[in-house]
Amino acid sequence: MTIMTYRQALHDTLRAEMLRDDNVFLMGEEIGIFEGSYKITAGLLKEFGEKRVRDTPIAEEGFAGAAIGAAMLGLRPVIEMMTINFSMLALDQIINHAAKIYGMFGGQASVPLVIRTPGGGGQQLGATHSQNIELFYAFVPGMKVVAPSNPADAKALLLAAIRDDDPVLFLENLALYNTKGEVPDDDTPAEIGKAAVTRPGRDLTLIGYSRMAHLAAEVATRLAESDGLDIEVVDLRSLRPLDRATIVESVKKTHAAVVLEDDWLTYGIGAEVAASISDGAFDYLDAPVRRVAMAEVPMPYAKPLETAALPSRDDAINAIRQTLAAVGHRPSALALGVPHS
Amino acid sequence: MTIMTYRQALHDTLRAEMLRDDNVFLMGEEIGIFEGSYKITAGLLKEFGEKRVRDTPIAEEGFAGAAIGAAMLGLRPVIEMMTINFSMLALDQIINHAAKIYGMFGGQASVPLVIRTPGGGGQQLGATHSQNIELFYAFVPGMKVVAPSNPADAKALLLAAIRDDDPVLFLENLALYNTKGEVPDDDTPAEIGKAAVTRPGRDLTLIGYSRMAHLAAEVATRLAESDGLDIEVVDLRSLRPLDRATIVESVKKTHAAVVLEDDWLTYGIGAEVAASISDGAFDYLDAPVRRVAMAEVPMPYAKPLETAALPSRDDAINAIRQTLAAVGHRPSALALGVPHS
Amino acid sequence: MPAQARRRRSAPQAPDRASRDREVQLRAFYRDMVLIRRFEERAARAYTEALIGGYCHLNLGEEAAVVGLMSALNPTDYLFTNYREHGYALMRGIDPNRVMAELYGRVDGVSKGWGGSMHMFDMTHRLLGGYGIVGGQLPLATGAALAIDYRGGSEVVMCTLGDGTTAIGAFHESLNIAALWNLPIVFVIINNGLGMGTTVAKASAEPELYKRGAAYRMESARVDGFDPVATHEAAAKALETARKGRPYLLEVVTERLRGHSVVDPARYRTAEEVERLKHEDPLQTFGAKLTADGVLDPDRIAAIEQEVAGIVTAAADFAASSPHPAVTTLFDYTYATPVANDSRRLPGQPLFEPLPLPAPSGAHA
Amino acid sequence: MPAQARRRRSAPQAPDRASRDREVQLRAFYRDMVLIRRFEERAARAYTEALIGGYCHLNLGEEAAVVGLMSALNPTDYLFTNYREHGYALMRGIDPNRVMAELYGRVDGVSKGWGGSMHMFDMTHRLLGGYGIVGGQLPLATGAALAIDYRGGSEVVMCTLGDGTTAIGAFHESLNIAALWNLPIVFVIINNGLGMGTTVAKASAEPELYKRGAAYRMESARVDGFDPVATHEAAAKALETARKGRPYLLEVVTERLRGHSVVDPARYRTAEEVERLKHEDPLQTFGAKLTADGVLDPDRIAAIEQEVAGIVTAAADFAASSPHPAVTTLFDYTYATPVANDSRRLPGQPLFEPLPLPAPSGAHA
Ligand SMILES: Cc1ncc(C[n+]2csc(CCOP(=O)(O)OP(=O)(O)O)c2C)c(N)n1
Ligand SMILES: Cc1ncc(C[n+]2csc(CCOP(=O)(O)OP(=O)(O)O)c2C)c(N)n1
Ligand SMILES: [Mg+2]
Ligand SMILES: [Mg+2]
Repeated sequence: MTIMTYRQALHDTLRAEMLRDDNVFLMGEEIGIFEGSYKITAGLLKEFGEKRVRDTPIAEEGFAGAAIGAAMLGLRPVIEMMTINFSMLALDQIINHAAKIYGMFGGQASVPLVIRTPGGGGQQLGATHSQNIELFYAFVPGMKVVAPSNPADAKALLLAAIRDDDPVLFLENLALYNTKGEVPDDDTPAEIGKAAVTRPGRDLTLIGYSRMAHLAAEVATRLAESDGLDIEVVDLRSLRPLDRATIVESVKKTHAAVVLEDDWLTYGIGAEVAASISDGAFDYLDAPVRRVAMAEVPMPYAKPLETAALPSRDDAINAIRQTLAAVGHRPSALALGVPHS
Repeated sequence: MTIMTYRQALHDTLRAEMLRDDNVFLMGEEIGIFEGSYKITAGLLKEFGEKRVRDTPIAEEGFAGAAIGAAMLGLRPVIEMMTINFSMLALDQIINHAAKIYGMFGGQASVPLVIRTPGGGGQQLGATHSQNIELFYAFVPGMKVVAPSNPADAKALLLAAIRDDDPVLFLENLALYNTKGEVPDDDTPAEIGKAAVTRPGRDLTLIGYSRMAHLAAEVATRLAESDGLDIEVVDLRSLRPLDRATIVESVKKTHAAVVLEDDWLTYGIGAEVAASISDGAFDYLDAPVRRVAMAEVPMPYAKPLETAALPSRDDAINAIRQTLAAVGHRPSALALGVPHS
Repeated sequence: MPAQARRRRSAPQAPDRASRDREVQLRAFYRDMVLIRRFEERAARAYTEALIGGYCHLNLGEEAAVVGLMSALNPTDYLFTNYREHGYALMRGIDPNRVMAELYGRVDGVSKGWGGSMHMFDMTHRLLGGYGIVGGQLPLATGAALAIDYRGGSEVVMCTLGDGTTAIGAFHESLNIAALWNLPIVFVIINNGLGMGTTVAKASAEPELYKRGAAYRMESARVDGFDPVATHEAAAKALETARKGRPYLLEVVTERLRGHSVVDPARYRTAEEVERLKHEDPLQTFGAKLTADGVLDPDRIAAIEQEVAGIVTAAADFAASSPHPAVTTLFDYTYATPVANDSRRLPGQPLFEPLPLPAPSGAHA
Repeated sequence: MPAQARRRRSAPQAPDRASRDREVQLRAFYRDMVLIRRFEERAARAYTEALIGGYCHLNLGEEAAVVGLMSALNPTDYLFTNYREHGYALMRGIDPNRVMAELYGRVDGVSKGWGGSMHMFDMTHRLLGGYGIVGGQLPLATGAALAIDYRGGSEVVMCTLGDGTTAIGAFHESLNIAALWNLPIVFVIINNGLGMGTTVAKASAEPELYKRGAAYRMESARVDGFDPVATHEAAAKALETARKGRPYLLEVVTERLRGHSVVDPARYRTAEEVERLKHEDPLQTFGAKLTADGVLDPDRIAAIEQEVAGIVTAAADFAASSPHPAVTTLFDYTYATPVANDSRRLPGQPLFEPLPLPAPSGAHA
């Protein structure tokens, strides 16, 4: 075990995989000389040279497609989309090509491609740079989508993604890059398609992924202290495939669920999670599944507006208390009425 | 009232709006000389000339963006994306620009744009040409998305879309173009954001949009005869905004719901519908909301595989019977075991 | 196998042998053009008989272009095309039976019936796909060239595209990247004068399409696509240049004799145009020339037609008798690496445990 | 208002008056360059003081280019830019107070605080937006030109973009459409030599970017962006051509004196480069030239600096005292046409009727 940041875990894993397999190489905008917009690839150009760490022109569709074509011939490109917002310009190559080639040609060529990209918000980047559109990829058969919430998962899921023969959208998060955690030293890949119960509990199931799984853990700990609540936290980790079994199993035990997500509520990732719970745990659920998500507006630049539009810790706490109140669970008096942020 | 096809209703409405307002003009690939891939714009080039009916190069991003820019200056472009699959190439212009410009600039410029495009499947067009990705637009604040299921709505919703000052994704369907229905002669626009109860009933709420609302009506009629069932049909008509009130109201009355959709199940449009029902009608629902959707695979070309992957009338019928059985409703003996298609 | 493929193996020759070989090659070109022509005509018929579905785009009028280009490739070179690729598949040496079976959507098709007319793929013959999204193949082909370069290989990628495709962003991004990185790739514009119904003049501000290479300092040229020999030579030069790491843009000027796809009556064409096309047929032109030069004669032509008719009929019979894919295979090609919780649900199946009534059969997640 | 704006109104003059007017114009150019320089320096400071957030890209080094280009526009012409647009906003005549207020995210900002540094917009001054998505402004600007053409107007659209942006698909699609349809638009490449850290040589296979106009038969030219007069003249010629319905591609060669954005230390720059840039500063160069020519002198320069310092300080004070947007306005700009069932829910609010516990305030769908 070593304690390191989410950023460090990504950097070290990329480096280790490049050392392990000559077919692994990196492509993206400003990942070389500039060392990456968020410095994940810092130092790798110097170490591996331009062949393995390729700065591309600003041409998302072109370089993503080039990575797909290279993957069809057996290379294992790991590309960086500077932020997930810009991946929209490569959507045709990713969805109409990377996700289709294996099936459309009857299984003759696979596309071992990893697309690393950060989602996020809360940095005052405005309407076009603050979107969380992992849904676009999670919706598409042929894609795999993973979303680590901590440094250990960042390593284990990146290992799995690079060694997988299908296109994997690897969702990172601007707000997580500097977060720290223990990371195992061995190279055991995680299993794509599996969620994790990161905290066992009996009162309510709190579900999240990426930054929101991180927040969920924090909120659960806090409510254990403040309200003596025993909350189970499920970190989805994989958005496609979605691990319904683990989610439903948990809710069958807790009888209540709250979903935290960084994207917009209507049609967001949480919609499928809530629908699946309401179906699979129909006879166990004591209150509606509550979703806490981003306000449905083009994200404003002004700080107070952005803050109001983003789901906060207090929003999560209120949602949990309201849900527990609805199922008849008694929160400690002390806990009532956390002001709305 | 006049009986006409869905295609005719679209054609006549485009023509009428162009005659009414000089600012309305059409752009798209092959809409002029070729008269449109699906002939919606047949004859309009001859009547209005190249200025009002503009054939574009094959450049979805370029011409969609040009339409947005023209709309910013007050024109009212109605563009055709040959199929919704190709709209992915224009996604950046539509989502990062058309849907953002009004908010991002503090309400200084609106984008009165209509994007007409057919979804569909079942034509053996293969993996890249058989997708239903209306979700990508329905998910985005700033967009409006409508999906008429019959000629009358095609007219009324197109009128509303053209006269609306926001970008509207107007979803058509390959399988509906030749369907016929009564169309009112007056020019009353529909109200965007409202669903319609197209058939009242007490036993179960059957929900769909576009082709699936059409199928829902057919199935409801059929089951009334075969099983003596009294099914209420809700046609969503608008995917963004989504009319939760009408849906939930219906389920509070029927206590059961089945959603029919042409897109993939996981994260599909039905997920939000099911989640909203499970929340808003929590105390009324007697069985889980059942979703009937496309199999989650890249659509194969071979007919038997495509047929198996697409939701059929029998799938809908079985889902309804199974749901009613779960709520304890007694279907007539005669009705059991419709073979699976 | 395409007749010209045999030619490739012939060793350096004495002058007299050489001129005989040349005649053999010319006849081979003609024979291959006939094969494409008759194959496409048969496909059109099968489509009207509802044995083929979806979109079906034919190479009618482009036979000389296809033959000239494909004969210049090494067997180890890679090919990416658009959706109008039946003739290319045949010329890469893929068994006509398997090409026809793909059109019929059968298990013996080159793409096992999953791709159809627009999506033929065969790794052994290095046809890396027909693609239905306009321009979609360009970034992919560029990436294949990148992989060759990455491994220091000597293969070249050829990527064909239509005239209408030069207007799309992927064209620009791909040519810029290929030139910037000196990749071994030849982009070939098959200029048949039309998108669907839109002319080059109405789609491209620079109608001399090959000149667009200048924006990338990419060597480029234009050649007569009705002349298989000229096309072959232009392609050979382009491939040689690309093999040295200098990408190349080749424009092949040809005609589309029928509609955009089998179902398009092409009403947008003027009477004069239709009339003109009657006399502009590469097969007729080239056949007449070879006959005049004494390379072909009515007997030889008859023999070729007979051989080809046999191949095409056999292909149709083979396709018709090949089985349809079984529904049980529906979930076989979503992922190359099996994954936990993959959805393998038919539309009629519930998300969770089936309810009392008879539930549909099939896999279950 | 920018000093050069005043000049625009001067009527035809007698020779002596003319030369005096010329001096006035040159001083006006210099003064406007100083205004941009000091405004950007103040913005950088405010960013470090956390009064400005998000991304903040400055025009430092591009002052001559901005002044030369903007002085050539008619007030009725339209401008689209990328996200590096503070100077352009000032030169279009937008009150510096409102530009700075936008950077601060306040209600008096040009975009009411919704856009920030990257997204300035003002319809009256015909700045139709800074855009944060690379290349995003090109199709929009092309469409604005289409609208002018549609209405038979005499305005022209100017659309600026960076050197790195010439690699993206939207560049190709937009220039092709503009040239094909003869739209009144001038595309201006601000070539400051770098994307973020990527040089033109590493991003473009044709490093002489203006030559890319050839792919669209579009007239094009390159000009020295350190010389506001030369830039003004080149822009005037381009606009005149575009006004006749012939789109134009102008490349303005300049430098980016600091990092890509305020937070970029630009470590990727070589020591020599950093050294060179110390002596390549358009403000110094142009100021020295005007001084040598007797158009400027220390007193005049001091006066200009003083005037500008007053403007910039006032702008910062105004911005700081302008109110933050109220949270109650969060749902005001999702749609221009109000619509039924629009979601106006804060993250803490439930989808349906609030539950017993104290529910958050705010709108409710
Ligand atoms: C991105 C995209 N846009 C539009 C289409 C519809 N479409 C199919 S073929 C075609 C015309 C292509 O013309 P060209 O590139 O000249 O190729 P040709 O058909 O002549 O071989 C169009 C517009 C598509 N398949 N993909
Ligand atoms: C589509 C897209 N890709 C990537 C980015 C990230 N990005 C912002 S600015 C920039 C460099 C642009 O360089 P250039 O066009 O030369 O403009 P300059 O910043 O020099 O003015 C990049 C890559 C973006 N904003 N949009
Ligand atoms: Mg063509
Ligand atoms: Mg630059």
